[in-house]
Amino acid sequence: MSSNSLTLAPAPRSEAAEQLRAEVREFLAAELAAGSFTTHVDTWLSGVDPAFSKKLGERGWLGMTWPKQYGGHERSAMERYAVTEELLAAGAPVAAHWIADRQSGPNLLTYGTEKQRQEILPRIAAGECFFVIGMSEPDSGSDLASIRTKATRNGDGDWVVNGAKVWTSNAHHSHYGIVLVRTSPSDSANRHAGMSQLLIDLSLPGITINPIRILDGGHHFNEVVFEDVVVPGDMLLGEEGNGWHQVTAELAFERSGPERFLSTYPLVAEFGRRVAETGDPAALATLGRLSARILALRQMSLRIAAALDRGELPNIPAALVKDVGTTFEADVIEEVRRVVDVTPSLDSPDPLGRALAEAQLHAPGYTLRGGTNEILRGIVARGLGLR
Amino acid sequence: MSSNSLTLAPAPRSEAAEQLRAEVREFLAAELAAGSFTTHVDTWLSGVDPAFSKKLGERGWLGMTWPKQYGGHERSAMERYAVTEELLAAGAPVAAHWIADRQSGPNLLTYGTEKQRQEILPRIAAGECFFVIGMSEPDSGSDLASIRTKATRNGDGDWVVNGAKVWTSNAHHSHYGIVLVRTSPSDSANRHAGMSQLLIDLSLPGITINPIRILDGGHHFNEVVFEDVVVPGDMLLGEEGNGWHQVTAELAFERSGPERFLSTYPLVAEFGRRVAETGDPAALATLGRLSARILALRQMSLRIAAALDRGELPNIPAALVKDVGTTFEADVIEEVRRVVDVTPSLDSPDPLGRALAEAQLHAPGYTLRGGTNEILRGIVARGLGLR
Amino acid sequence: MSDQDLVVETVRDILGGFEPFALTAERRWDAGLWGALAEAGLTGVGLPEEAGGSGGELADAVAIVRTLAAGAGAVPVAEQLLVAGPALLTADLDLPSPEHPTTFALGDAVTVHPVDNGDGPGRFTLTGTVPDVAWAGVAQHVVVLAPAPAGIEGAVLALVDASSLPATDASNLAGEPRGTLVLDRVGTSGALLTAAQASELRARYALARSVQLAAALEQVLAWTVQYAGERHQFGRPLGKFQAIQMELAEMAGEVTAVTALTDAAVQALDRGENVVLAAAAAKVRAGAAVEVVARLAHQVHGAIGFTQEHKLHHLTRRLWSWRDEAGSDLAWSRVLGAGVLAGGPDALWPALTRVV
Amino acid sequence: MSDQDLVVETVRDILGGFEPFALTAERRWDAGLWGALAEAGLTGVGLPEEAGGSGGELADAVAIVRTLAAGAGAVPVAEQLLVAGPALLTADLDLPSPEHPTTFALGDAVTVHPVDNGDGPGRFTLTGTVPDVAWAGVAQHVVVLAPAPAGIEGAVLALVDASSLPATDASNLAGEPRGTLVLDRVGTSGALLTAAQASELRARYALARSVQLAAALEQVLAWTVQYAGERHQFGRPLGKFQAIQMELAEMAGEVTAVTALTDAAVQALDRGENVVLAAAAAKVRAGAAVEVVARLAHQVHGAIGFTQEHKLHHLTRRLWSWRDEAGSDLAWSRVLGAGVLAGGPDALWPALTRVV
Repeated sequence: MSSNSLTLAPAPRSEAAEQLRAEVREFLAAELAAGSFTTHVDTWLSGVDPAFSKKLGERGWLGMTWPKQYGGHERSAMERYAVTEELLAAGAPVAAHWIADRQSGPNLLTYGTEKQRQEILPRIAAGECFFVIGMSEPDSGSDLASIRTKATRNGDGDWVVNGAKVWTSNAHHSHYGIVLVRTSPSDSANRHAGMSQLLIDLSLPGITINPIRILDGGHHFNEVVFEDVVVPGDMLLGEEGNGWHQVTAELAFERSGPERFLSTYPLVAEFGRRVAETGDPAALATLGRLSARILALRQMSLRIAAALDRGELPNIPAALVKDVGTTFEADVIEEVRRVVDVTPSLDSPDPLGRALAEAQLHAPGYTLRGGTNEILRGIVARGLGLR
Repeated sequence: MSSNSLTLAPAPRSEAAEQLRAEVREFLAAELAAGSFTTHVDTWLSGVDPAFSKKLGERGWLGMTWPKQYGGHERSAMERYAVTEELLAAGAPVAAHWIADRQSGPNLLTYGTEKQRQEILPRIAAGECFFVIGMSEPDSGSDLASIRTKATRNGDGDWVVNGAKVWTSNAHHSHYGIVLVRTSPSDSANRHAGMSQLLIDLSLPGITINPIRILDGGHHFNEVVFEDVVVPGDMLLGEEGNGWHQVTAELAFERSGPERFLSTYPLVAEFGRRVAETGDPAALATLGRLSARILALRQMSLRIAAALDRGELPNIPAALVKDVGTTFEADVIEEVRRVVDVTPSLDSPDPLGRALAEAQLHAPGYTLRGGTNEILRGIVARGLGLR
Repeated sequence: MSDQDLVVETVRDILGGFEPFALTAERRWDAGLWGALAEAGLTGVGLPEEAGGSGGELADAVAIVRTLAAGAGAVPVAEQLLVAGPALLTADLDLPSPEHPTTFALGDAVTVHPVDNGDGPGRFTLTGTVPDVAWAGVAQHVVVLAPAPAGIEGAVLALVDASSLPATDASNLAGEPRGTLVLDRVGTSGALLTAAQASELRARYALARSVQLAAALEQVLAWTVQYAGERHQFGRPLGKFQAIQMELAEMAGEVTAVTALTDAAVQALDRGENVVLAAAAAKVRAGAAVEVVARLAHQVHGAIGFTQEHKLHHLTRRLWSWRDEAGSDLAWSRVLGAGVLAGGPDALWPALTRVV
Repeated sequence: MSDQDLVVETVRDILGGFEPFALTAERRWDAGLWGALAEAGLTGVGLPEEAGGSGGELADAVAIVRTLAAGAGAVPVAEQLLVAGPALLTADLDLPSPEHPTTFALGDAVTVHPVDNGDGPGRFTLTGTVPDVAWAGVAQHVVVLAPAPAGIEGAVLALVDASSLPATDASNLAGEPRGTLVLDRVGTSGALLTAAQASELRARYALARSVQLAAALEQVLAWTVQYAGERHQFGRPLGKFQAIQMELAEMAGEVTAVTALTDAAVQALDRGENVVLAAAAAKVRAGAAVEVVARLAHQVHGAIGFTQEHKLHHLTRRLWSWRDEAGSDLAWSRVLGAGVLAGGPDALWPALTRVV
């Protein structure tokens, strides 16, 4: 294939990952049986349960790929893949730690100071420290270069931050934010210059966290407002002015994981139960089609995990996983409706009706969060050499 | 609804149309029984049968809406709609006269000289005179303003035409072409200026008709090459330099008819027969979904026929019919395959397999001919006020 | 200005005084809006004056339902004007006062016993549960369509006084009440209907939802077009991006298709034709459009449209619910598929041309 | 350079001497290409030398099949290297010379009678019709998988000498021969297979088509990207239009998904695992991609891509055919759906993680 930038080598088999998978599955079955959680759709956004996160930390299932000196477990990305996938498939409450474990930790590992790493990473790995990402702003939309949150040095060498970030998932349960700020004025010749990342303790004075409720009334997102927030000078993450590059480097982590196609898996699972019960041939075929799509997405995502293990940062294949995967997440709803007569309602006595309702009410988010699919397709087009 | 340019009044019921419909249906049943034609997919492109066209002319089913003085029948567009729809649904061989009856005749009525009207229109209405439209050129694609076929006046006041037109449907069976030519050099400030329409007798010296075979080997399209073709000066159609406007005015005729959603109806009919036989519930549901789409398209198209009867030229709603309709034509294939295990082959002993093969092999054309769907959607966006 | 334009303007004026809000267990409907509509006589439009209604045409009633649907009015007007009222008229039963909301429900699992076998509208007792009752707990009366007593053909239409009956407080995705009514030997007035009449009422119910869907789809398109024209990204309005234009045009195609078909089905109803297949087609086509229109509307609006503060969800959540109410897409697809084949395997086309 | 790269380069060199052409009743395959491949020993790759093959790995055979599929080579290499050859090895039957094409066919309606009940590969007579035989009239031998004789479990794999048998000259949408073989008490060598072995062979056949589909899909994407970069409209390359970029990215997503899954299924086969569900998934996923990729490729290419002179149809017509061969999308979807539920209603996820 001529478009080499999209093509990754197949993922090798990892026996270690499969063994780990079995352990996680056993743990989850026990937790479910004990009633410590109930399965829901899209729990990596909405399933906040710090106690559950702590349990995962105790078992060594957070910070898995990080060096042991920072509380990590020096496992492979393939092994981490197996763990995260099992948690999502079970609809377990993983939202509290998700961003910290997926993205902020790796970010700190790459760009953090030794002090930051030593202080924070072990707490993330223990499931005791949660993060938000501050990127979007009320007026920025998909155009991140247009952000206006500003950080200026004061006389003490500290940063004074003013502005507001939106769509910060679970900021009201989090300890830190990694916030993209403008540290020098915007330059129309290079729109991506002059931005930096700051590591901000969310308990600092001047920070207000306002809920942004989504259409079903759920409170997962927030607006985080910064008013003359004084952030210690050593909380600059990475290089001043290098924020755009650093943000971009995170994307392979952010866009390639199984959470980009398994958000609605609990609906598939309920559908499977229904099909097993009725044996309807059309529904069986639909289950087959959905399964084939999941299986392909798993291989796409696994290839990226394997590439991360090789030290690569395959951003374009990651954009493809998110584009194809999030499209799938919403399609599940239509595929199920096509063959099962079920009324979606959160109050439904039928678990399939409840799962359908949860999936539907969260559906607008799948293809928006982490970069809209239009943006992602532009990135893929660039990867194909078209712009 | 605020986007008024898309909205048309509902079509009134036409008892005359329904009565005519019954007559056409009876005629078609008799012809089918007599073996004068067999049903095929996409016959308005590929079903050339001058004898059949003549029969329609004899029955008054061509040139239906035109004044009687030109051989027309002064029927409504709603009545014409019923006739064309019945012919398409039966998969009858209507390609020979289709363009002349749909588009060139109305074009002549609006822009032709009295002599042209008197000479040509009655022959079209009799099913004895066929037309091609010469618009696209090898390098123009969707960008019609970039055409290069040139007509210059010679000393006698005649036009000398040089250039080539492609995608001229059935030029090898046709008598005339209405050809868009450049009569003054292109002007980058007004790319649509300087074009005119010429009415060209295809038997003139200097005209070569070369087949363009499509992927299944079928010969429906041609390249028509003009080498120093001398066209009498009075064969200018309409106004010199007004070609772009004239071409645009045809679009409501070209894009709104039932041929924009019934090209694959014979496949739907075969599918219906299969469903009636098996009673498979999933296939019944699919037939219901396809039926609902056809029924909506009929109403969209009928509204335009009614608007034409009111003297309007609703180009934007016509673009919508073509966009939604041609998408449907191809979707039929996937919908059928989803519920019936059938192998598409022109040699299939199963009529459903043959219809599927015909529909599939013609599929790329549906959303390309008469303006690609990307172009159409741009037109609709303009209608919505977006550009 | 047509009669309907006048009606629409009146309803819009009233709606202007009542902002749509998120329905909750505490605030299950817009009682104020209902009161204002009732006061203006709009809750009896299309029902004859001699039966206690406000008179007017079907087209007027449809115009009211459309306007309220587009405005996310949380009131049982579609049910009352387009289904329950006409159903009672069909059955020759007395209409409750249009000032108090009456809804309609399919009681397929209800057992009906006749109390009075005399001529005219009789008395029946009803036992069983009626699921998915629109505006349960809000509507004072529920017109229940139930199977006829054992041994009798057809169906029974019964007028249940729901004011003293318990209803579960379940709701649809938009928070509109969709509770279950539990009937335990409840005495009602009622009448026998033929199977054909019963089918027509089911179709009316589906068509009512289609009318609401069509109106809401149009409104969602209009909001999205407006937003795309106003919102700037990367230095220009969203609507200048070709990808967004393609999405809006796709939405427009869906909306136009739904409107054309739904209007035709309403006109067929107005002509007194059997609209079972027309309603089925309208419901199926509208349901298919919901997926495209709601998805693309949210996609174009971006994250802001996904927030509870934004108006968009008042309609998208209704769209997602309504498409599966009054008979799902799937159920009506099967009805339509079977219906167009009823004349035999070679008569599909004639059947299609007869639907509307 | 890996072994497979070398193989690919060799096949490409050979392909370079043979332009793809429209298959007709007169010219049903590319005998010249086959001859050149056979001469280079490439028609026996992946089959052990001691059995008369050329040796090499499954990966080599797959690389050859992929390259020929992307090049629209009209030769029965996928059937011979990936299905018929391995099937004969499974059944412990002798391989015909790889120089003469051998194909594979599902003879579900064939009646098999044993002639010899002794040990080892036996003799059978076959009666019945075998539809959709790939390369019928071209292949000298057809390996037929048929139900075992009455009263015996499993299936029979029979090696039919087709050189003297009549075959109808039906073809698929690409013109590739897909005739029906009529067997009238034809004596063959054959062997009994278990039902599991028979399922594995069906899966191999489906996987062979998936490999071809994956390769052709990749090639169609590459051609389309190239065309969009070169073709100008309205003064700039097509690929600069956002609508075209969206379409190409969608194609890329489909192609990447198919490749990832098909490669994984091939690797599972190479590890000796049961690949029935993996092959089913690969075939279903590839079939779904065909619709998107072929549609958008033609849409981007515009009318020129729809002409017989253009190379695009050599692959799009094959895509449209292959997706329904060796078991349709629908049939394999059902197999996969039933397969992932085989462990019970609560074991879907574990089943999914076991497929590949």
